[in-house]
Amino acid sequence: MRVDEKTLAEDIVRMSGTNVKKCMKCGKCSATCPSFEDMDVHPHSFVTMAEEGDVAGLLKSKSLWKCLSCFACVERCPRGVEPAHLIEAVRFFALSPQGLNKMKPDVVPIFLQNLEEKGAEVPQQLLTSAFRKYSK
Amino acid sequence: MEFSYFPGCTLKTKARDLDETARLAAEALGVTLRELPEWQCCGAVYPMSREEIAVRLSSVRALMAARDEGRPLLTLCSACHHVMKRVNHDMQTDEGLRTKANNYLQPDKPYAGETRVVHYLEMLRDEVGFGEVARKVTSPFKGVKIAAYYGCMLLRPSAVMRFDNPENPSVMEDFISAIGAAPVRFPYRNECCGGYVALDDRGAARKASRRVTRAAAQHGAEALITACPLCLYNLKENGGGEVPVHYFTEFLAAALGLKTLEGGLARAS
Amino acid sequence: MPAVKEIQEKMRARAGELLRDGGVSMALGWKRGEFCHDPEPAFFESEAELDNFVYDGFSSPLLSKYLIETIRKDKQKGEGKGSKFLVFLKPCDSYGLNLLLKEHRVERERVYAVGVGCPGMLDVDKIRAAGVKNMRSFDETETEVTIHASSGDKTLARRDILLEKCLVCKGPEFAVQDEVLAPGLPSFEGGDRFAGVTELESMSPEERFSFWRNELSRCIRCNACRNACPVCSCNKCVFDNPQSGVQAKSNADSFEENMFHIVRAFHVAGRCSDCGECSRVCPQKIPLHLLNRKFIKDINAFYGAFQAGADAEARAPLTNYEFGDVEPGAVVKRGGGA
Amino acid sequence: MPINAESGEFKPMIVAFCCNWCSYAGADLAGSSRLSYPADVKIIRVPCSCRVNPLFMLRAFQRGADGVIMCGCHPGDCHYTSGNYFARRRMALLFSMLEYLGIEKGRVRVEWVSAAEGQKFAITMNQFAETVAALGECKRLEDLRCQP
Amino acid sequence: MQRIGVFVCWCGSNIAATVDVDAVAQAVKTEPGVAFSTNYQYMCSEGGQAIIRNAIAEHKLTGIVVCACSPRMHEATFRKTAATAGLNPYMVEIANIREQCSWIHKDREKATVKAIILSRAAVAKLNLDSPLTAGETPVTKRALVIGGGIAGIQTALDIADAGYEVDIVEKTPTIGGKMAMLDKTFPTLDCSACILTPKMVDAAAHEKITLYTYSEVEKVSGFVGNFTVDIRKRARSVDADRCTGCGDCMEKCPSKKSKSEFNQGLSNRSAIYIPFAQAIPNVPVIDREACIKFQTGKCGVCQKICSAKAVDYEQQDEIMTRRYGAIVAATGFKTINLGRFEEFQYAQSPDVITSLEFERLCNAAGPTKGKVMRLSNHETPKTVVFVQCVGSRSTVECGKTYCSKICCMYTAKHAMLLKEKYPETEVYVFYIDVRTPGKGFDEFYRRAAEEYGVRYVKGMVGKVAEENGRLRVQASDLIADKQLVIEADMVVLAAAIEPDPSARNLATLLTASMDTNDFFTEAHPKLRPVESPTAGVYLSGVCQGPKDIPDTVSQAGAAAAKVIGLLAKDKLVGNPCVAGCNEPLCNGCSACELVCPYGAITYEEKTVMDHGVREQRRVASVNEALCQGCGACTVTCPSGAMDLKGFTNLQIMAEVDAICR
Repeated sequence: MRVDEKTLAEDIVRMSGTNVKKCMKCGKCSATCPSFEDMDVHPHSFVTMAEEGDVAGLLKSKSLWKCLSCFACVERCPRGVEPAHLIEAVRFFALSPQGLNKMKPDVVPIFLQNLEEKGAEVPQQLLTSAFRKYSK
Repeated sequence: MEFSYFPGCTLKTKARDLDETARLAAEALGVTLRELPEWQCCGAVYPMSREEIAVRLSSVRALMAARDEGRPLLTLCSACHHVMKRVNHDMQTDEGLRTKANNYLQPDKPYAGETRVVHYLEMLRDEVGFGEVARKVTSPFKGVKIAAYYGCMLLRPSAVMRFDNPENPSVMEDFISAIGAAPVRFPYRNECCGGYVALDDRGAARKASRRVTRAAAQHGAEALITACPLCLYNLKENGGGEVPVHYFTEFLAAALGLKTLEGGLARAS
Repeated sequence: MPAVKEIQEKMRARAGELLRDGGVSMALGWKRGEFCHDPEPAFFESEAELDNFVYDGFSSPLLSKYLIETIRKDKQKGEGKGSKFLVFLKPCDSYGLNLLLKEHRVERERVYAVGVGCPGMLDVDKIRAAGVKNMRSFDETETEVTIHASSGDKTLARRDILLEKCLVCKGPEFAVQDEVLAPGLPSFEGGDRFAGVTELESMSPEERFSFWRNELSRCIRCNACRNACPVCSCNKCVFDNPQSGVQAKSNADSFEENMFHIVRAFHVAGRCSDCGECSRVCPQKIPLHLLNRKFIKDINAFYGAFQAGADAEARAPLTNYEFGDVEPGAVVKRGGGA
Repeated sequence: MPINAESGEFKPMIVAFCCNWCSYAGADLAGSSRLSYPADVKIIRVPCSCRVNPLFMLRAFQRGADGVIMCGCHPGDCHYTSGNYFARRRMALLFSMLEYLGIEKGRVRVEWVSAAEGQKFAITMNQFAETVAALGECKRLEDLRCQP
Repeated sequence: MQRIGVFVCWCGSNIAATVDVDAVAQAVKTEPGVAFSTNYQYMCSEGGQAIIRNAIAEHKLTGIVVCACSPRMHEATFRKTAATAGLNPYMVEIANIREQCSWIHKDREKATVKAIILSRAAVAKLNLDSPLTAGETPVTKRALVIGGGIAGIQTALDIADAGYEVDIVEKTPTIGGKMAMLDKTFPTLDCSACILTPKMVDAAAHEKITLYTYSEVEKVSGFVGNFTVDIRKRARSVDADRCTGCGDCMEKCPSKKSKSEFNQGLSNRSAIYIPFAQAIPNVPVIDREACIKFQTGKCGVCQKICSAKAVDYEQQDEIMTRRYGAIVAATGFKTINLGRFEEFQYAQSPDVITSLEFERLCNAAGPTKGKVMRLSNHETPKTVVFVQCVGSRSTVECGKTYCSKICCMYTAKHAMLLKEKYPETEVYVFYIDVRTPGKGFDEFYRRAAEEYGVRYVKGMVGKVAEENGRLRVQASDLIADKQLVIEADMVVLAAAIEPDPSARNLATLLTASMDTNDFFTEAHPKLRPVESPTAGVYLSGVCQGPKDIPDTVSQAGAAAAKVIGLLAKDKLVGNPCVAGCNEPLCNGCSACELVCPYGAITYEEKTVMDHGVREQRRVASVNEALCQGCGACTVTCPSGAMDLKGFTNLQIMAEVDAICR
């Protein structure tokens, strides 16, 4: 592990405000996660990887974009660890550098168009949340 | 009973029904909602990182405005409620965040989370009382089986939200009983609908929403109610259309005889 | 309503009656002192002695405390067993007697307590401050006092020359009595007795410190405060006791001035009825009541309102507790009872 | 006043009254856990916090102490059932009075420390010593005779 | 003037490494009263004690100061040493230069200076010491055991077998406790009732044991050897002497809708009831809340039917005051409320049950006669999921931070029992860790996995949902890094256990301390595990911490041994450090009487000599047998008449002076 990676891992953990040392590896977060099947790295591994400083693994994981922020893992963790907060913090780092936004404004009309064809009513809330989650 | 009212972005556009029926019902129940004069977006999602100050500021402004008006702040959309309540909690408990937010906003009187954030359902339960709601109902939905969909935002994390028992909530079921209908409890009422991921990964949202609607249907629900425009969208658009989905306020306004329920649900009475 | 002189005569007559055939072997009252404004506590054993009896606007000294010694001596004589002693009480004096009874310093059956209405006691310093020199005699009513002095006659409003304690009078009720003469005199109650304490509390610590340093440094350890206090009645005061480890009969230094007054105030905390005698008798005019009232104010704030001597049953605050009592740290943080 | 004052650095003199059953045991636990606190703190063992006479605290100040702290069992846990409740009232009134006289409020403290709270004991003593050190020498309650 | 010897201990290097012990010994030489000083490697060793004894003789010492470890460690040792050398044992003071000096300071100079000051303070105190003699108090040779579960029963039997009277107070109508509810016990799988009921019968039949069921302790006063306890015997509404236990009343009782506490609410009972068939005493009790007679006045069937005329609606609670030498707390446990763990649907699905409920279902004497069935449809479950650590090891609200200790083993037992009864059943156990430290425990667990084919999955269940009449269990398999979804018919939750709620109040009555989880605190976690820090109060069973039956029984026996050790003494040597009244100084004000927690102070008229004058005065008098030496009276006394031996005003002030010198 490189030194700067270790610092980055520490930064991520600090930003998330969660104490990864409290994790007792019970797996309840992964047991409760509704997006488990779509994830390559699962919530409990997120905690372990953050603890071990494996930032690269976290940053390139697909899971980063699969968390629904439903807080089920946060609510049900018996030790008060907050895997969702951790995932969000990693995401923050993934998006921070310029031009790395996962979603750009020019896609919005496409969304609206595609969905509108089916008579959909995309609420503002969805657009705003998605942009807040996918871009900085 | 007077509240400062924060409608939020969607209630002024795609979720006008929610706003309109909520206002009508509130008036009929003797609750005065005073819309905050200059509200801005709540931020839509709660910033989980403790470093993000700017995205909390619009919520703090609304909270502070309510404080200055001397009233509790009433919310309706689940996401708005979630963000307001949590940012308010940050302002109460996180000294670093509090200092930074106040430094940005430079208010006359620093804000430290004095405002009480109340969700419309909490208002019905704790201020008006479901007994009173039931008394005012003129067109009860007798025999109609309604399932309540809570979603995530109202309940979790319970340590901050303090909304209801996060795993076995009852406020919406009590509401359903109050309007004369039969509540249907189903296990996925507090599981995610797919949320914002619907935009990026429709498949994921479909999977999540279908699980909810299917379970509701299986337990015999004739309708689903929710407080959240995004939940409503997902359950409707991605949920397979098995069960009609409405805002709970639509049912409330209809039961109080203020506005007929759009989509016209057959009433047993 | 009877004039003060009439009350005096009533008292004299009643004392005579009781001494003659009321089963009272001695009466405790006031007699004229060296000047017209300093009547002193006195024992009257016969009707004849009552000629010197005085009750007027200067009859401030408390009498009850003398009962301790009187009864003790009576017991030592071994004769007159069971004899009773008459004591006159102004309403506020009755709290002091009640404390002595409660603390078993005086036996109830040895006392015949006669309550008398009080017109409000006068402050000779205030009279002097009004320009009166060499006061010879005076006439008083409930509202006015006319003073005859070498500086000429002067009539002053009674309220303007009352003792501090009378401006915050506890009211005309008696906490204990066997009979009451001349009840129902109006009292001057209604003042905020904690105003002085509150004012000090609002000062900065430095100001408070210099205030008290200035006041207490004048102490000459004459023990007048101790002698006047109805609850400071120990057989032997710790400051007089060589075995106590804190014996100090005079103030060798500034600390001991502090120490004496802090300890004295602490020893009477929860027992002080706020009679104000300590300040009145202090020849150096140290406002000692401000120490006692601080404790009273704190006690009221921390543990609920309490008037020492109001009844003989209630537990004193320092011999009582509750689980949820305020923590000393919290007290210090918020600056006492302020 | 410190014995080795010549170093120039102010070392406060602190007296700690500890009840035998909880706080003294807590201090022992701090010791056996090797949790350090300044050597300026000297402990006097008393059976119960209710044995601490305000006189003793004043005495300490008289003899040159810069801070006095009293530790006892937590409310509800007194070995003698109720001793700490009485102590609590006495100290609340005494501290308020000292503050009223203009004595710096950081110089006196009460802390409830159980036999299991070695860490709390050490933290408390460190904090208290720091507070007292910041206040400097206790001049307002001095005894001239005790000055060198 | 005293002749004091100062003995500075090195404690090997514990003290000597940080404190210059020789400098300490030298420095105190010039202190007033010091006649001799020395230092030695281990003062508490035989060699060290010999040095002390010799010095006492050689230098005619009147008192000794030992500068060593905490007095809580060796004060008693050195007092004995002094006594063997002919000194009064209370002419000993300890300067704590280890725990409160050498162990916490690193700077040798600072530590040495502090050690000297602490030693001086001890010398200053000793200069004012006077010989003390401890008083003696007689011991009431009877013990009280609070709680009638296996812990209480075992403790009572052991004490009674040693020949002492024991009373058991049990708040429910029968003794037996939780163990009576169990089916089989691990790791031997023998029947719980078969091993418990004989003990219950023994307890009831023992001539030295008195049972007070349906009773509670209401007030406790006194101290070790001499407790006075008020016991409230709640009205049973049935005369125990007349009742024959025929059970007719229960059969005829028209109110049959109350939940059976014994069956964990899985069955109903009548308003007049005996909790279970083997209950002791076999006397019914009327639940007045459920009884129609008590609620409406109209019924009285049980009284009419009772041929023994035992039913008595007028019966009142009875308060008995009894004296005891020792008290044992054996209040046991309950399972926690699962209201905040609803992701498992406990309140929402009848097929989600707790382990204790499962125990009742398994039990042949239980509500289903031992048939394990789904409560929703009374069918035998085909797939059963056991979830471990529900509420245990949890830092969230309503959870318990500790390990409940018994769940891993009873779950293995349940899994095996299930497999034995219904071999076709699929059984899953979701665990975080399997904890099996005990004789034969791991072998037992492995048998479940290896021989019975129970599927142990490392991971937690995240959500249980009712779907199509079955339970969809969503869990993680951490080893496979998979999310498992199991269609189950029954989910069994290993709910955390917590102390019985009655323990909190009892702790207050006994002035026994509790930890943050409301378990009773032991006097020492390793060396005095069955004693409470409050003398004369002992701990038995789960009220001290989670325990299984073997642990409980051994601790119960240990508590009994301690009680027997106490009751075997005719007299207890008291603490000589008691309060005393200096009569000439006493004002007779009664303040001290008000603050004394032991009622040790009374007032009497006495002849007092004061300055050569003899007079009758009202003065305080201390009952030295009752006084425990707290000192509350000494500070309350304004005149300083009350003082505490061993901690006199002058002594404490001398210490202050020595420290502040």
